[in-house]
Amino acid sequence: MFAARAHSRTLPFSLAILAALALLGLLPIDQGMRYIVVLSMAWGIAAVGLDLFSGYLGQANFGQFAFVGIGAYSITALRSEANVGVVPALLLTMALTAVLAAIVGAATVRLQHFGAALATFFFAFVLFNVLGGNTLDPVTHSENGLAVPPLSWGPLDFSATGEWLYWLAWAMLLAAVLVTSNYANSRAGRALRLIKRSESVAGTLGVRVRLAKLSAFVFSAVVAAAAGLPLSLAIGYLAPETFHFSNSITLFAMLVVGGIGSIAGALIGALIFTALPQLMQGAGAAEALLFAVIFLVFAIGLPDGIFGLLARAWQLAVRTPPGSRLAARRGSGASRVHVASAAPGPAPADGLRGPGGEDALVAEDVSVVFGGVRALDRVGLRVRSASIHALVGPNGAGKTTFLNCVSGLLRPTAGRVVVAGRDVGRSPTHEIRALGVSRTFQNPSLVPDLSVLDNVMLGLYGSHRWSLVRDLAGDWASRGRQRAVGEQAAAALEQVGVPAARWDVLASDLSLGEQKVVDIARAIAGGSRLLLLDEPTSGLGDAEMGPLADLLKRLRADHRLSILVVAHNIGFVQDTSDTVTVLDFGRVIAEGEPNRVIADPEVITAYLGVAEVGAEVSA
Amino acid sequence: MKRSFWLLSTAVAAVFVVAACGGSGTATSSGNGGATAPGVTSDTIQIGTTSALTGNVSGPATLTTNGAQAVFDKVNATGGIHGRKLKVNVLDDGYTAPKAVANARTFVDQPVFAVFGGYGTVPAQSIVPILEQAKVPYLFPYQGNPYPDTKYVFLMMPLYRNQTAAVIKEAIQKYGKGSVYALVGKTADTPQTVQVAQQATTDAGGKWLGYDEVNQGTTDYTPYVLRMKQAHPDFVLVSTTPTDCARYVTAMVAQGALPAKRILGLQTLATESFINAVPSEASDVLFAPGPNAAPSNKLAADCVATVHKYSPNTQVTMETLWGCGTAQVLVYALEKAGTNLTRDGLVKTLEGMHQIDAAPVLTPISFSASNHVGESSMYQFTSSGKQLASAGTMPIPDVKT
Amino acid sequence: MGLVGAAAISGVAVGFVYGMLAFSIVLLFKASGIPNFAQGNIATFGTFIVYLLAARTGLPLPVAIALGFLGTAALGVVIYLGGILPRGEAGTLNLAIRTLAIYLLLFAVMNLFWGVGQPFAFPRFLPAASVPVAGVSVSLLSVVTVAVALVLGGAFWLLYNRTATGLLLRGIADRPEVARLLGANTARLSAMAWLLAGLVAVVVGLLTVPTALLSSDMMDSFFLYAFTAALLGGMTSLPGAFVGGVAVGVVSNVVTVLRGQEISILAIFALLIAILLVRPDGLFGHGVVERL
Amino acid sequence: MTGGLEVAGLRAAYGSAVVLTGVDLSVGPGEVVGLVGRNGAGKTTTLRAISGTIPRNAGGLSFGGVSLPTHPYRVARQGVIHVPEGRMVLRGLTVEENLAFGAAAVGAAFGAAERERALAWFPALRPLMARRAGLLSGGEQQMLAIARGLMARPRLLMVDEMSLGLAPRAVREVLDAVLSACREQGVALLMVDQNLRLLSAHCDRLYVLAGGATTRYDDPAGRTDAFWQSVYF
Repeated sequence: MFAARAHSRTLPFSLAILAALALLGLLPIDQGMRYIVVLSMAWGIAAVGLDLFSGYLGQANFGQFAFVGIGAYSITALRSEANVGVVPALLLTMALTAVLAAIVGAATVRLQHFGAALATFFFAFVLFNVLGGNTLDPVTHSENGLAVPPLSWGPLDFSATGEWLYWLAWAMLLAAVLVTSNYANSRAGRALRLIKRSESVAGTLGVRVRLAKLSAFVFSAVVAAAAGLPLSLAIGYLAPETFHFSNSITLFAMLVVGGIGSIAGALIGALIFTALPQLMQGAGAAEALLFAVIFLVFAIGLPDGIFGLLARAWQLAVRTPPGSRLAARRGSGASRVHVASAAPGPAPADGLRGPGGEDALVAEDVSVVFGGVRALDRVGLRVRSASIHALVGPNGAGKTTFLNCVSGLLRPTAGRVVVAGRDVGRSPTHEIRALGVSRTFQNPSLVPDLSVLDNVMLGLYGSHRWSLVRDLAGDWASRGRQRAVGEQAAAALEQVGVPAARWDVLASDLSLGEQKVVDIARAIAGGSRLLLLDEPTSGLGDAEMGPLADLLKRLRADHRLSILVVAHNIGFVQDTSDTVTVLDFGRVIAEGEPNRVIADPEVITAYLGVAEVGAEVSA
Repeated sequence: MKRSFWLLSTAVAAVFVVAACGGSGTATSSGNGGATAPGVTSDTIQIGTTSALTGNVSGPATLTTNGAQAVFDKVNATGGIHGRKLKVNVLDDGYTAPKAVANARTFVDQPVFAVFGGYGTVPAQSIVPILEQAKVPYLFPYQGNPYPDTKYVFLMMPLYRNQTAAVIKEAIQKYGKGSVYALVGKTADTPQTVQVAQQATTDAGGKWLGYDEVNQGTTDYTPYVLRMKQAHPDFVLVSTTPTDCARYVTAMVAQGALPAKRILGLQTLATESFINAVPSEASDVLFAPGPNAAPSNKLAADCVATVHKYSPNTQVTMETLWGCGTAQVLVYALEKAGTNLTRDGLVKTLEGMHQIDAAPVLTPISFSASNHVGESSMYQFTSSGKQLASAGTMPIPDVKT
Repeated sequence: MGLVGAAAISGVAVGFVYGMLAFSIVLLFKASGIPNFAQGNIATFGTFIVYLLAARTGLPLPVAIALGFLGTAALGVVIYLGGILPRGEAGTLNLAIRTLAIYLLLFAVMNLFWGVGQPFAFPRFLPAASVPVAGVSVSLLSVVTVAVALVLGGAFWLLYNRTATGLLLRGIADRPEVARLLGANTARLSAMAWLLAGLVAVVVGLLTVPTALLSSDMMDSFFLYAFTAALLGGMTSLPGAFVGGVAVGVVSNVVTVLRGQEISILAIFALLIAILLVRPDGLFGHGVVERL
Repeated sequence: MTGGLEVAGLRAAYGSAVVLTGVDLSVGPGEVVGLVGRNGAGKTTTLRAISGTIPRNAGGLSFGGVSLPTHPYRVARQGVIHVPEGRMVLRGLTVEENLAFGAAAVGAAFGAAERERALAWFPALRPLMARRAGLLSGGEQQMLAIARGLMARPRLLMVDEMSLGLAPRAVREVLDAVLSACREQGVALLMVDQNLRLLSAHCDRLYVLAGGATTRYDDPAGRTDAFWQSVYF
């Protein structure tokens, strides 16, 4: 994934730039200058769209300008050949692009590592050839190029010479920035950043990873296609060379230099690097060299780009406490979420709570075989409701493998895993999550550039009916839903005892102990019946282990939560768990009360190892 | 914290605006001093040229621009035109539409009296509407696409489709009847070119074998050569960019698939860069029309001397002479248009030219209200031992399609 | 010998050019785990060096070619030391993006300094004869290309399988941190890999320029076909690169003859997507090094 | 004790979390020393700090009287070879190529003699020489990793979690092979492992890591299980 950190809440900065562009539009600048700024704004629309896919989702796309080409040609062909009005042409084009992007995207999002980069790069090469080829000749007139009919609507002349085109481009750029910002800062946007951090964690929190990736790809493609309208009107004539595949590299470079993952950065990059070459007007090659050098320097030394520099400088200038970065609280931050009196226990996920006696988890003869190695060998285990059950054993005994089976990350080769009366052995992760089974991870993959509250809200990803359209409409549309989720997240943070002052802090600024606690809050947010903890104590000093033990006991006592904790520290197990299962080489070698089990010689041997093979063991 | 944040944003906005104004300041240079026409002052005539100084056609484009500049320097050195010096603002468009359009807009704003020269179809096609609307004369770009209903656009070389018909008729007359196969690049009016070629072949009693269309930047031309070889043509017509023509012909030699009689081409093949790029077996069977005489031809002597004197490190090739010739025509027209120079006056002067030898290196030039293509005949080119030779001329009648 | 057969044979010939460029891409990937998007332009740059020495300064061609090798090898090392090594732990995607920047940089340099007068005809070093092979007259250049490819492939196979350096080069891409723990100087080895890739690039450039004519964007479409070939071969298998190259060459030429070039490009694109979906490790590779 | 590994006051951290607050340990030439401690106490971090894989915040480290460089490959060339946790075999290479890699990395020879010596220590590897290392079982990979380490002519071999995922019998085999190989080559051995009893039976000295610091126990064999249980749990 692309290493650079994404930024939240950068809309004020983008709006400032748009305000500047508006001011510039009012000034009596001449036609040449006006044309340059319109061109820059068109590139800005494409760059902002791409930033969602490459900045927030962290996926490479070296062929994005092909969609601008598709947009420009399709709108112009519809208007000139089929003399369709401009608005229907734009909408039809965006629909067409969405379908095409869905097809190409379906393949691209499945590709690993740089497969996506290469596939999109080749797609742009293919499009360049198709535009110049003869299959689409009747539409694109291939090399002859396609003249763009001038656009006017009543008295407003949107053609290249009129000044209204400037405002059309500005309005579309404003729309693109708003919609993309909403997407990036919405629940769907946060899910993208979680996928960028770790796809498996996203899966366990109920995110349909491939669908999320595809919707981001289609969204950025549609925005790019929309950029085709102002671009085609400005240039007035479309030729395949205008959409040469190297433009896609230039577009991606603008993102890297402007500041990827911040929307405002993409805007800065696009505006500077479209206007600069035109203004320099010198020999084209010299300015191309300068651009390439700047791109390389930023890719190596400043992956956060110009926006990153500005953000850091701003942070130094104002010396805000290191915790709350530029992410000025704007909407759904802590201040807005008034903490209702802490609802007793994690709000029950619509009554999934089992009656007292029934078991939260029953595992019967669960076996897992990895290429000849029996990681789990007929493991049986029972977690009574509202109890803490520890799963212990030496390294490599199969503890995490068992957790993966219960949480759906791994499908057991044999045996049954029963949760709330249902065998979930075969169910996908988000279905198991919906049953109220939540888990944490050995290293708590929180999204580093999201605040604590935003991270915990991600835990509620699967629990509410959400739609992408409402996300795009922005906070006001999903205000009600946003506040409800905010409150549930706050309630979870309350329970695990994270002070409200820390809710705005970026996850990257938390200590390891704090991260583990937030990870638990994320797991239990939105109601959880069975909490699976994967070595919560690993990496913690003794000082931090005490409070964690108290937290688990409090969750069990006050909120009747059933917990299965994988742990190493025998002391921690004795202190917290009601019952223990000891695993060694994938087999259960002991079960029952912690103190009794720990005294069992076979357990000691498993832990302390054996001096001589088969030697008689002295107590 | 929030209030001061907005402070930063507006500060950045202000900086951006100032920078932009500064930028725009330079773009609008001095307007026209109270002279007779935009771009003309008491002692200067401002001309604009947008040409592909970078990109994959930068070679020929730069040579045409330098050739013309030599003529303008000579005119300025010998007193200018009616006492006015010719100032040329040359901007690079890298053979891409967006840059060409930007340059055209700059010329309209500057303003320039007229736009002269330039290389290639794409830039020309993209700026004709802008210049026509701004009533700025656009004179003699190096390309053969028709712009029928334009008042301010004047072309020099005969249109591609007319060249195609003429070269086939002339070749069959000169080398005897035979079959014709064509390779056509996706240039401007590809469909017409093919139709015209087919018609010309049958009219001259030849046999039309078919054609292939190819995109620019093809890596390997062997498949196309194999298709052509199967047809065993006497003549092969090649009509695409110089680079792709050279690659196709080189592949023909490699596959031993040279045509029985001649390789025919348009003006792009009658250039040194093409002759040097292909094996001599191929260049020796070349037959193509050229808009201007070869450097070795005595008609080119005046231009060769001008270029050597005023642009010494510019190599004298077909493209250089084209630049020189078209510049001489411009100078001739400006002088004839008299002292109170207006754009419409220049148009009227040009349209009044009939069979004028304004530039010895070109063929006689005539324009009229209905015909804005200067040349109606071209030089016949063959090559032997990598030396271009122009022997006689051939008429290029207008083909009605 | 039908048209399709002739196209197939010519496809094999050009396939070996794609194969060698793919080979240099795989060579770098095996040693440093980076997909080098600038490999095509490095080949063009090397060819420019030879052209300028031979055509402009009049050096005899063999001397110019030798200096060309030297220059491109040095270019490869400079690119590694200047562009890849600093903050080298930034992840394969960031490194891939840097190679894109280097692609643009080399392209701009070539245009700025040697842009005027392109495309240049490269001085002829092979007679333009051709050898009839099953009815198709294959150019001497293609025969030489195949020969050079086989010799080069053999030499590198020996280097990789019979020498300690070769073994080190193959090993460091899988787990560089383990290689360091055993005493391997991974920086020096990666620099060597970039040097070798530069040498192979010049060979590819010299074998392409006679037909493709020397211009800044000479290798653009070659590069994309070569990358597809490398992936078809599995990105980690040296012989696989050649097999992939020939496959891409044959498919593209045959489809071009039958349906025209546009459809052939679409066919190769479909082939690429199919490989990446069905067998991300390509045909010959094993676990593609996951360093993202 | 010159000639061996001297570590004094070693501090190391991951980001803001300080793991080692002050580790002192020494391994004389030819000695066998064990480093034990609860899971997460920082055993692996200690080896990583010594081999230079992670930066050392503070502390003096020397081997054979010469201070240890910071680059891992220079530490290796000074004779300190670290067989990392999780074995880390080079999956793309065959077993024989992994062994050859160990020698080539430090520029040592790998001929028939070295090959036979490796197979003498680990006979189980003999039938697997041509197999791709990624396909070996856990135990086989562990043997290969150690054999590969020995091919690099170490003067001190540091082995991290040798018994991880190995059946008790396999642990014995591997440990016996390592001990005899080291004794035969005069190589000192520093072992990090869970298998407390095994280590106390074979190590000259044990260091227990807790709270980021080490406590030294000179006579490990004499200690009772109850003692270790109290220290360990």
